[in-house]
Amino acid sequence: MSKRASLGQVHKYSLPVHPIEVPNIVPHNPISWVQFLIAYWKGVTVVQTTTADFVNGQFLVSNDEDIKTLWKNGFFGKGIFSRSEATWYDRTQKRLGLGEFKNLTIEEITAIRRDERKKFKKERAKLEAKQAELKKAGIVDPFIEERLELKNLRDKDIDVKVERTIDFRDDDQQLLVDGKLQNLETLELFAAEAFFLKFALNAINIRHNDQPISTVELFNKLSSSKVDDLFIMNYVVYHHYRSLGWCVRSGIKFGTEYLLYKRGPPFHHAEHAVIILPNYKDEQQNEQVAKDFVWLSSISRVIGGVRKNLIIVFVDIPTQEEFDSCETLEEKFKLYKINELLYRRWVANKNRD
Amino acid sequence: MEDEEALLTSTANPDTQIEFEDEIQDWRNLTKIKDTSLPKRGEKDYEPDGTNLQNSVLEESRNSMFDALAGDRSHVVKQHVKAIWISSQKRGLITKPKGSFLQTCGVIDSENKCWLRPEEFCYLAERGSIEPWFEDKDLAMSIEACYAYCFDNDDEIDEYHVYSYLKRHGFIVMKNEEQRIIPKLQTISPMKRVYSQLLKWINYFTLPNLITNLFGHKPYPFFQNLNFTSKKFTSYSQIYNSIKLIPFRSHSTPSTQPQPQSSSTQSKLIPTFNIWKPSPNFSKKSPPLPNFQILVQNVNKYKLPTLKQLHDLINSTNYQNKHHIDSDQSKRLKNGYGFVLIATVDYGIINIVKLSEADFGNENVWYVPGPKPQNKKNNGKNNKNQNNNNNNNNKDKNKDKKGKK
Amino acid sequence: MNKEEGAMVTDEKLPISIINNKAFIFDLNVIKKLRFLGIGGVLSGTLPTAPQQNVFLGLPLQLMIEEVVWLVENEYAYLVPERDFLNDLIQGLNNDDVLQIQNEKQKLMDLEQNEKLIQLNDKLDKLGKNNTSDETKLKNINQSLSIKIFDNSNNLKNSEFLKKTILQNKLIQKNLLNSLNYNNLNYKIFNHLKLKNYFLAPGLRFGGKFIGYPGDPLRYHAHLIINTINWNQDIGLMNIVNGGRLATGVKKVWLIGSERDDDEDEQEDEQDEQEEKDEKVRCFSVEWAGFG
Amino acid sequence: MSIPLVDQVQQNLLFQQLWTQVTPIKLSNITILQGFPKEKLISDDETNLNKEFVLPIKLKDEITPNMLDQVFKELQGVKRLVLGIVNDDGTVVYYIVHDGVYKPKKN
Repeated sequence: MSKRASLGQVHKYSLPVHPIEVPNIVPHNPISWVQFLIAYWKGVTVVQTTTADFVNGQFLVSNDEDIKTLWKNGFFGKGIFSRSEATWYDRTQKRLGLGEFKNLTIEEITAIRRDERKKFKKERAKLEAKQAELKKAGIVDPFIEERLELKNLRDKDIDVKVERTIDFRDDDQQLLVDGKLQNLETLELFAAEAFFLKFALNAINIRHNDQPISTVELFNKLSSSKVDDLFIMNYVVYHHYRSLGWCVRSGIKFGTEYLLYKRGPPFHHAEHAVIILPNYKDEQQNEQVAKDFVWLSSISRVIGGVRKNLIIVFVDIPTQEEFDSCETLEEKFKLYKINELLYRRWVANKNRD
Repeated sequence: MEDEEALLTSTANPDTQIEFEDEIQDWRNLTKIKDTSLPKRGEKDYEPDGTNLQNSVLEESRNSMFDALAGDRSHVVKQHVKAIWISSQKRGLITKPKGSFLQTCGVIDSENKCWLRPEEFCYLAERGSIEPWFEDKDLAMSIEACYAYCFDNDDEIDEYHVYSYLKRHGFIVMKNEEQRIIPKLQTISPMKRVYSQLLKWINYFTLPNLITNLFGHKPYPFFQNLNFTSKKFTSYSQIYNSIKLIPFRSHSTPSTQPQPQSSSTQSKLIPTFNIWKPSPNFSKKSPPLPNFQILVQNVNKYKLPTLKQLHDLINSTNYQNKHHIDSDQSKRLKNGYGFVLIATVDYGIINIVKLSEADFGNENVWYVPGPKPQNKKNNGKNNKNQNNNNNNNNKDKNKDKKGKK
Repeated sequence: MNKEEGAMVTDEKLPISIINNKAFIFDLNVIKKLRFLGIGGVLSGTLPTAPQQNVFLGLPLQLMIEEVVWLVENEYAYLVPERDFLNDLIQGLNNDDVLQIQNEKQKLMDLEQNEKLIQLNDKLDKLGKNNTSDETKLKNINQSLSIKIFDNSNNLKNSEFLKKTILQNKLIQKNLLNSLNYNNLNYKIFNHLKLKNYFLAPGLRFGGKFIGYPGDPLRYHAHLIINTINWNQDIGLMNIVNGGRLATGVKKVWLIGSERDDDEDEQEDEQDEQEEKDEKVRCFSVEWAGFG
Repeated sequence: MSIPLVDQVQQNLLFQQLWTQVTPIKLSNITILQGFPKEKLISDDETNLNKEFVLPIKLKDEITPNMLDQVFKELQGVKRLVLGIVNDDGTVVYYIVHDGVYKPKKN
């Protein structure tokens, strides 16, 4: 309970831009009006600016404070050695038996669950081997009871209690300097994330070859000037969902472009997965790039398997002339329009009554 | 649980995600299906292991299948219905119509003769309810002959498979012969519109807003040069609204950017069938709006239609509750608005998908902290409620009310 | 292997009905023989004895194009242009033939009538209530006789003869096969896996071109989700991610089937053409590594 | 600061996936990695820990059957390869590619 509250406190802000905190106004209480006005006049919209290096096509944030800021304020970036939040340092401390015992990280809990599942599978394999033997002798299925038990074992929530074991490999020697663990982990932003922080929020400084880089320069590095450039398509979609309040993260694990979280990963599961397709003005061009149903069926199976909603975002692609005639990036982006379709398997049995 | 965990556990047991019909079933279970309850998924083996037991079980399964396939296709003399295939009309003709299937199949003309569409004719013959006859020979047709004569092209055969698939599921299915586009009705009822306008005004005059408005704050920023610090944002809704930039297709103003008429000969797609849920009071003469409309597409021949085609297709649909809008935000996001079904067919294997128009652009989901909690324990709960309220229908209500002083 | 199997398959070529470029089997005996050849097809008709469900379906059986090509190339089957064949068959019937068909039908009904009468008498005798005349009983029995609808037209005169003519007409056979317009790579991969004793089925439901079973799908779970990709075509890493996820989740592998494009191999002597061709097929099996 | 593709996957294997003895090998056109995983890659394997080969590749890169064939040709006798697919958010996902038709794991 208190953990939940504190999580809410840590992630109070959903962008690295914070509104001015003003007190509530009670209409019949003039003092509240005054308080409001004072807070308003004194207040400043806070922008928490961080710094990233743009090297070899990667956006890396190495300053610990910046990493924390980006994660706390809207879940930007991903630890390069972690599933999402940069937790490698803590994890490794624990693994190497350094530092204090802290809460388990997601990665550790997952590892334990997987171990348990493996044990179960081993038992099942044994059982099946036994069964096969008997089958050769012509005896059928004497193990229904045991199998049921196994099923229970599988269905039961796997209890996550751990005793600490230290795992020190030769390869870990290089991590230690004077017996202290070096933090090798940096935070990586994907291109649309970095560009959003720069272009839409102006909350990040991006260095390229140790020199600060402007928004336009960055844009030119990330995109070809072609109107159906993948970066542009991905960016406008990213911007669209971010500006509606979604926490947008990569969907690569499920073979999609993005996953949409309400608030952020620790609060909700991602309910929606996004794939992006172009919609040209020329129908013939659209027919040429049309996807086949089998491809969609495969994606929808994976997404349906994790009970997520699949959104196909068709991005209207302007003509090259329209695009080139725009002076500002803002105008250019406004030429792209988002069209959303939901794609879901329809099961006849479940729609009859 | 983490997403990945969800994947692992949900797929550890493939049964949970694969529908029963998807898998090839053990025909020894067919007898169970006749007792109305679905049989349990038969235990299958990993691979052939060369044991006699396995071979004999396989043989048993095959024989059950062959026996079932050998079952008679027939009806009794008392219920005899003869239907003649009239090639020139592409219709089956029943001169003395009778039978319960008439409730949902065929059209009765002024002479009280019943005309069956090809898929109806073939389906009724296949399930043994009518005896199909040749027109110019005094001879009954076989199922083989029905297939050969009823369908003029490969698409019609795929459509037939979808028709009978849905019929077997108990749906009432009719060809969607309405070749014109049904004009789209107003999506928002007038009352609703007045109401939402009203809310907008009410919100405009809520005090914090009034003040920020008076101080001339314009929510639209200049991108690139944007400097939030020079703006007085007092809530996240202002910040988010200020970064809204990308246009989106909204369900309430769905007109797409004008697309030049393409020279492509691609024909307009129209739903193939209308589908009704089973109903004992169904009147085929004056049917209500269907529950669903479905387009049939062969996956080896057709690709996903273009966006324009899909929009046109969805616009052309007309079915019950088309304009129903969920009051709950998360349901709206998941279910979308207008939809069409597409039956994708791969050699008679049918996979139906629902394509619906979504409109995330009209829904804000940013987190709004609740009022200051009475005590810590209630914190999470309050937030939730607050969120739900906001989700209802008015985004402008999403003003942050910071509970802290 | 089953004892009957050998006898069954060597018998004679099996007819495949081609209707609008689709291939169907309307004869249960042919279906049985195909099953022993490892050709399952898709049952796609309503099962008349259980018409209100979609789990178990009935005749006709629809075949995938690759199955058809395989059967024809291996000389197990031949193609029948169904509509033309039926037109000829029916036009060729004169009034006497039609009468004869009706007589045969009547004979069947008479037999059923007799049987039912005997059954009824037995029953009534046992109950000791057999006091009505046979004529009255027949009136009722006649109402309950069954009108049968046949799967196929094999009972029509000259059906065998006509099919033989079609079988022997090489031009018809060639044209029909060409009209199926099959994709060469898909067929190569089909053939390759068939040689490895896989049973193949359409793949839509698992997001592939085919799915592959290690034996008869009635008894075994599928192992392979099969995709066909040209030698120098991009497989698409996102497709690998997606396909691998899906396949591993349902205990299968995501198979990439391709065919070498290189010309160097061409010079090699062509002793066994079939195998030579198949050696060019190259497969890769993808699964999720279980971490990362 | 700069992390080229191969280093990126190498570090990910070493420090996130906890593989050991991860070293690059140069093939004629590309560099791949070899090393030992934390646990058996395939639970049905008979030997305890096998040396595995990892091909680092960017998600947006092309991969063709021809390319896979080339890698297997150069790694004579190796029956499987791991693709280390690098996304632009720094995620590396791993997929096993078996040479030929491979039966899925029984469990």
